Amino acid sequence: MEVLLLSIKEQLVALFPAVLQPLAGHLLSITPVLGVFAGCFALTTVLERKALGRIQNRFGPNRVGPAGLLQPVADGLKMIFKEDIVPLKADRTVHFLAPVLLATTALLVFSVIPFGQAPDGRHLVPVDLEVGLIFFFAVGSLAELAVFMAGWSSRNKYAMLGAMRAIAQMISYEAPMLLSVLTVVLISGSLSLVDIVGTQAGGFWHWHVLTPWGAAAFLLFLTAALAESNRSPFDIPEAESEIIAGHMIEYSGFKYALFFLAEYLGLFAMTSLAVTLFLGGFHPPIPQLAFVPGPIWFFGKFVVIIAFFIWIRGTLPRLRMDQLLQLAWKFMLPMAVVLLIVAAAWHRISLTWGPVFGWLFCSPPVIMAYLMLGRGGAGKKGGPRVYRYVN
Amino acid sequence: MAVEWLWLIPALPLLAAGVLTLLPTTAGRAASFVATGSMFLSFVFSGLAWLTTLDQGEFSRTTFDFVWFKTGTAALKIGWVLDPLTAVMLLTVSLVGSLIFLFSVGYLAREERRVTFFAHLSFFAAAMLGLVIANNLLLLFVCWELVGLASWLLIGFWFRKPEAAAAARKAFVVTHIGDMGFFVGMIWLASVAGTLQFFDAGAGCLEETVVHSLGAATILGGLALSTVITLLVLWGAMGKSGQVPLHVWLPDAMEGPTPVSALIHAAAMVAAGVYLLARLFPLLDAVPDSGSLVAVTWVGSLTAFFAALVALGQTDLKRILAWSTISQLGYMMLGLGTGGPAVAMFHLVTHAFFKALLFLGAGSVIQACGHEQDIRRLGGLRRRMPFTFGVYAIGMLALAGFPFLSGFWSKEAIFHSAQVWEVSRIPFVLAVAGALLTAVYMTRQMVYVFFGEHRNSSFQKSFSERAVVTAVPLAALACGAITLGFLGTQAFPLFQEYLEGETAVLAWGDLIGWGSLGLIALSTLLSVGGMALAWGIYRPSQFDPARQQDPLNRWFPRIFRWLENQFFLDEWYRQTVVRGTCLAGRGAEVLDRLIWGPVVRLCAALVQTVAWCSRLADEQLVNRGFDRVCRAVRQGAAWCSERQNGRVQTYIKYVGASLALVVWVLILIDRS
Amino acid sequence: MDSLSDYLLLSALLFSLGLCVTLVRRHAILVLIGIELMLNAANLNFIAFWRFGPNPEALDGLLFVLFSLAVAAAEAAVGLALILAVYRRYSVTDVENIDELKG
Amino acid sequence: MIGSGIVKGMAQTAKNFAGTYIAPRKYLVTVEYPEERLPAKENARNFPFLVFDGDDPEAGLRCVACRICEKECPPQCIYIEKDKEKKPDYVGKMQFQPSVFDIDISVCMSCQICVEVCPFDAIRMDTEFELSNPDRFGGLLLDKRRLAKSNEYCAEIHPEETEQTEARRAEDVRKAVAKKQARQQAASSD
Amino acid sequence: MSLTFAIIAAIVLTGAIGLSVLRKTVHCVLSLTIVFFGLAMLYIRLDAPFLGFALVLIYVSAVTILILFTVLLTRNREIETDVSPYSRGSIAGLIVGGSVFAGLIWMIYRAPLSRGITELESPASVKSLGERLMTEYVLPLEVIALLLTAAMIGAVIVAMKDPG
Repeated sequence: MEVLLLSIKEQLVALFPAVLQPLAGHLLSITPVLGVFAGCFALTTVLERKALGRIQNRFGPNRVGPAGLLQPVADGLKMIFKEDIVPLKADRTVHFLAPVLLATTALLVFSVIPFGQAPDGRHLVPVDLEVGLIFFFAVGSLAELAVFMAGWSSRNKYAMLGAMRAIAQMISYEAPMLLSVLTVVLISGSLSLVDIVGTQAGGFWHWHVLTPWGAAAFLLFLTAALAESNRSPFDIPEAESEIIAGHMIEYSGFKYALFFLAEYLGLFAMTSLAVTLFLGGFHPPIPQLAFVPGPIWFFGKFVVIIAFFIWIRGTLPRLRMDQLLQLAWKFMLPMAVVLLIVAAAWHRISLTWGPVFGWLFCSPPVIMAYLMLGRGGAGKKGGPRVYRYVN
Repeated sequence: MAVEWLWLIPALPLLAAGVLTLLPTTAGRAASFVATGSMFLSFVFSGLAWLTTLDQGEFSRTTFDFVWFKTGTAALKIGWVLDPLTAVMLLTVSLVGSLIFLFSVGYLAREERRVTFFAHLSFFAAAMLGLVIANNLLLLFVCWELVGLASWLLIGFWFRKPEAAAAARKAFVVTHIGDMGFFVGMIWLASVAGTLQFFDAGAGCLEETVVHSLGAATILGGLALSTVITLLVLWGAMGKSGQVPLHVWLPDAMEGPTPVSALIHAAAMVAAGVYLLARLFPLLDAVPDSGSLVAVTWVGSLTAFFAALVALGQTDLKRILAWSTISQLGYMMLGLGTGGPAVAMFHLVTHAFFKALLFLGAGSVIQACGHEQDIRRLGGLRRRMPFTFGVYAIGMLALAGFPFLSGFWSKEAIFHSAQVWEVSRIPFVLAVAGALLTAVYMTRQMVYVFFGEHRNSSFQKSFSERAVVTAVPLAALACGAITLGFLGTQAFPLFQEYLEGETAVLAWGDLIGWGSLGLIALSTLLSVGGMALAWGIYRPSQFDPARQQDPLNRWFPRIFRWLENQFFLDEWYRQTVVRGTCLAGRGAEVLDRLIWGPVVRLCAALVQTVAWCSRLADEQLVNRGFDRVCRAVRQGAAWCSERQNGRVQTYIKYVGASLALVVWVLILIDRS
Repeated sequence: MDSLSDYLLLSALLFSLGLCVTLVRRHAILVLIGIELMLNAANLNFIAFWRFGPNPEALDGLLFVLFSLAVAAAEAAVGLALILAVYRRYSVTDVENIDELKG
Repeated sequence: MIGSGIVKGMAQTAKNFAGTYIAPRKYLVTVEYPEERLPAKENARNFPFLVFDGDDPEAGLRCVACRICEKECPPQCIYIEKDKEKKPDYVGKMQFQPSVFDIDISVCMSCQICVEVCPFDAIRMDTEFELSNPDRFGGLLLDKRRLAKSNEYCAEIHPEETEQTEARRAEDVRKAVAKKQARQQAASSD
Repeated sequence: MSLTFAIIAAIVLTGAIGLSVLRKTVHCVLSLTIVFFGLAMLYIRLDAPFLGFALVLIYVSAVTILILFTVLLTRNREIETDVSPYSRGSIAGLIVGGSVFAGLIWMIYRAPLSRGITELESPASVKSLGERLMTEYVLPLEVIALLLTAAMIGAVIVAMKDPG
């Protein structure tokens, strides 16, 4: 399938005059990515609501279209037609720019993720950057700025508070995420995602997740990803009960939809990165299944993780702000550092004596660290809430 | 005793003086013991020092110098010298001094201020001994001045008597006129010779090189430098030894107690002048028959003759002896000028003994006769004081030059050298006349005092003539007067050789040689003839002092009046020198009032005007100008401090501006 | 292609703009931002010279700028902390009024 | 252990999720409202309605315009005007009847006080909640006619309560009749 | 002077000028981000992609947020609309800036710089960068680490509300 896609692209590019060809080339490679992920967005919104319903012993949306599958269309239409209210005192330009910036960053992030590889070695990736990962995080971290702009420009105390909380959360989770990703970089030796996926070729036993440090890093990365995209247990900014919709409070209509879109795209970006880094990207679990095209595998794993996220969202209650930060700085960061060390050790050991010994030597420190930090960290403090004044 | 320990000799009496000044006036007996003991101890040490000079054989001179103080590079060295001359002087001064101390213990037994007396006396002895041992003209001069001070203290001991105080002051002033000459000479010598050390390993001022250089240098018309310096020193010596122009203080110095007169006028102070010249003899002799030796001789002979004449006319017991001292000193100067230091020193030593004897004898006579000093009211003491008469007679005969006594030999030596002196014959003639007159006035005095009837009303037998403490010194001095003469006879000139450093050899031939035999005959003729002449004139049967005037007065009244009043020298001095200085003083005062006063006031006025102008200038120009500058600086500073206005941006502006400037400057430099 | 002088021109412009901002703006933080701008202009200069320099393989310029970035970040952090402290103390962020160290 | 709570929670939600598909009846609890409805609860109450016996709302109206409910109503949303003529009530006693009986259901807070104080069981709480209508003012002011509802409807929505009231009313009628009879006997007797 | 360079230069300059002109502080800070984006693009054009994205990562995400936080924390009581955004003596500042600029321009055009671009076979590969960083520049790396920690602690202490 990759070959098919690539050849289509070439033919289309050939249509354009020479001058525009590079531009056309890029555009052509971007459009499928956008289309697919926009579609995903629509699908996931409804699937998520249905899944949550099911988790809470109730139906999800099932009114619009068969089993509610047309719900996103409804939402979209609603969003488009809703009145776009801009507060009087709001800072118009910044107010307008915030969602735009957020959406663009969310989309930009997909440009470095490899979806597939044609047999002749050409990769199905919009831009094969040599420093792909740095690009990913650089652009990813723009979200904070956008959130701030949103929060600040709407001149609303709740918005401001929500923005501050969101930023604090995103910043404090960026560090552990970067470090966990670093372990993968340490092993694969390169920042380009294509290379990272390359190192995980072959069977699923090559995948990074199937290493002691890899598993732990994968879990860390997932929790950080959740926090980064302000979802599920970490969705304090949008905590309806506390500060209504956080920084998105003064947005309505299409801008709010954009925020929504950006949030989901951020989530997709994180999951796709998780897939490429830990689950072997577009590689089939066993080489024999190679006939199935790469993107299929990619999106398979992608869906699994999304389902996992939704599952998480359904079960876990929202964390308090201090618990949230505590978890980040006291548990995940040290854990990530330990993983880094373990990964280095693994790299040394597995090269010389093979994976078995690697597991033997590397897993105990990870578990030990987990237990140690667990006890000291959120575990104990995360206990029943102690009220200082009311007893 | 080595030369290093020489300083002990003067130090002991000085120590005694110090201790005595601290003692309470009641501790009289203890004071006398301390003083006499320290004197005898220094006499013992002098003996030891004299022994060291003997056993070193050939002419021995050892010096010990040390740096007194250092002024920058020049270091002032002083020290002491031990050579035959020093040894002789030490012996005579300390022996005669200790005998006089012993005598004064008895003599002043009832004096209530004995402690201070003995303190002054030991102080005088210390100064004198210090002077003798000095190897440096400066140290000598210092001791010389101390001796002058001590003499002032001692002469003026009974300061309540106005005459004594006046006499002390007179002595001090006159000796200091002499000292001025000595001082100028010393400084001149120091500036020329570069050092005041006598013997300093070849560089001393009495050593060959320096003496020769001084002799060679001539100033103002051919006079040798050494001659000029020695003339000045001579002037100092004349002051101290009481030679003619500066002798007026000596007769008046008799106001002090007799032991003082004895010590000062017999043994010590007067001898200092002769010792000084003897010490500086190499300088005097730097140029063959130099003017200074001629001057010394003339001064000596004139003084000898003149003093002898005046002594004839004196009626005071101690004044006669004073004038005889002056004449004998004249003889010493004559001996020094013609025969060199050995002759003078021999006479000095013998004179010290018999003159001390005479003075002490006179002292006991005065005390016995209730402090009566006028010979006309004394008399007939021969039987009343037989011991004193006997001793006094020995002294008189030695002084008069009775054959084979010490005075005869020393005088004969002087006549011999005077006769030989080729410059002129007159000094020899004066010396002979003097000797005759000496014999005459001494017998006159003997007759007045000891022969004839007793004219003294207050004679007290109670004075125990035989008190040991007074009799022993007299006896000792008497044997000294007799025996010392044989030290330096023509035949066996032990004393002279010892001084020159050769070994004495017994040569009877010299004694009976044609020249000397004549002299001996001459001197015996003079002394015996003089005595006979005087006996003839003054014999009691012929002349009764109580009723008749002095025979000389009767025969030559005008001449006798001149003699009695010492040729009116005092009055003449008073008219000329004293009046002159008063006149000069008043003139200076007038001059000062009329000329200097206005000049000073004029200067003051001038200075005031200048000050006024400078204040004006200061006020207008400097202050105002300076204030303006200050204000400008302050304003500038204020402007600068304003620049630091705390605002960050202005600072960055300055940085930026300077950056731009630097860039442009670099560009411009690059272009050129 | 664009030549070295274009980059230098741009960095010079940026630098002087940064300087103007620091000198002109009243708000303390904007002064700090002006400084950041100047710093980055210098970095741009470095990279330009590194790229057009004799041997780009040596990567010296690049590393240098990397380090200067780190330092600049640290400096910005401390600067902002200071401004915050000043604000807490004098409740003023206007550079004109922060002139306690007056001459 | 930090993760144990999460795992248990996840397991629970997974069970629910699966359960809804495997045994929807046990797990699925949603009542799809417009299509399915839950039977209204017996003593649910919304807004009051007037009860009338028989089939003629005007005649059978139990309300005798005694205005107790008007006075007692906390938000004062009941407005009654008494009618001149009288009509016999269920025991035959001649009672007034309201000419006007308006309830402003936008004001009514459905506290059921009027039902409790009504001596004649003339007013009951309705369970009808789909009352949305476009007219904010007139639409929500229900007059006597729209308020009146038959006793059968009342029995339908409040079965036990109506049963008791009917029993009590029957008892009253019986006693009234008995009393009438006694009075007649007395009248007849004396 | 290619087109893209002109565009990027334009972006950077608009950002910079916005920085100096805009009244609201937050707007200035945002224009600063624009400048940084432009710079990042320039770095990428100069074959230093790692640096470009590092710049974005460090500046846009971290420093700008920091600045924004500080701006918010120091919003002084009265709304700062009435006071002119320019400090006194700003004309002098402009003059100084202008003269510095003139000096630099003069320097650039006179200096013999016109060297062409030297071909670089591969953009600064991160691997080689890593190697050099770890071998030759390890000391500066350590020092920078120390400096950053010190600065961080310092900043925290300075800005901390005293617990009293």
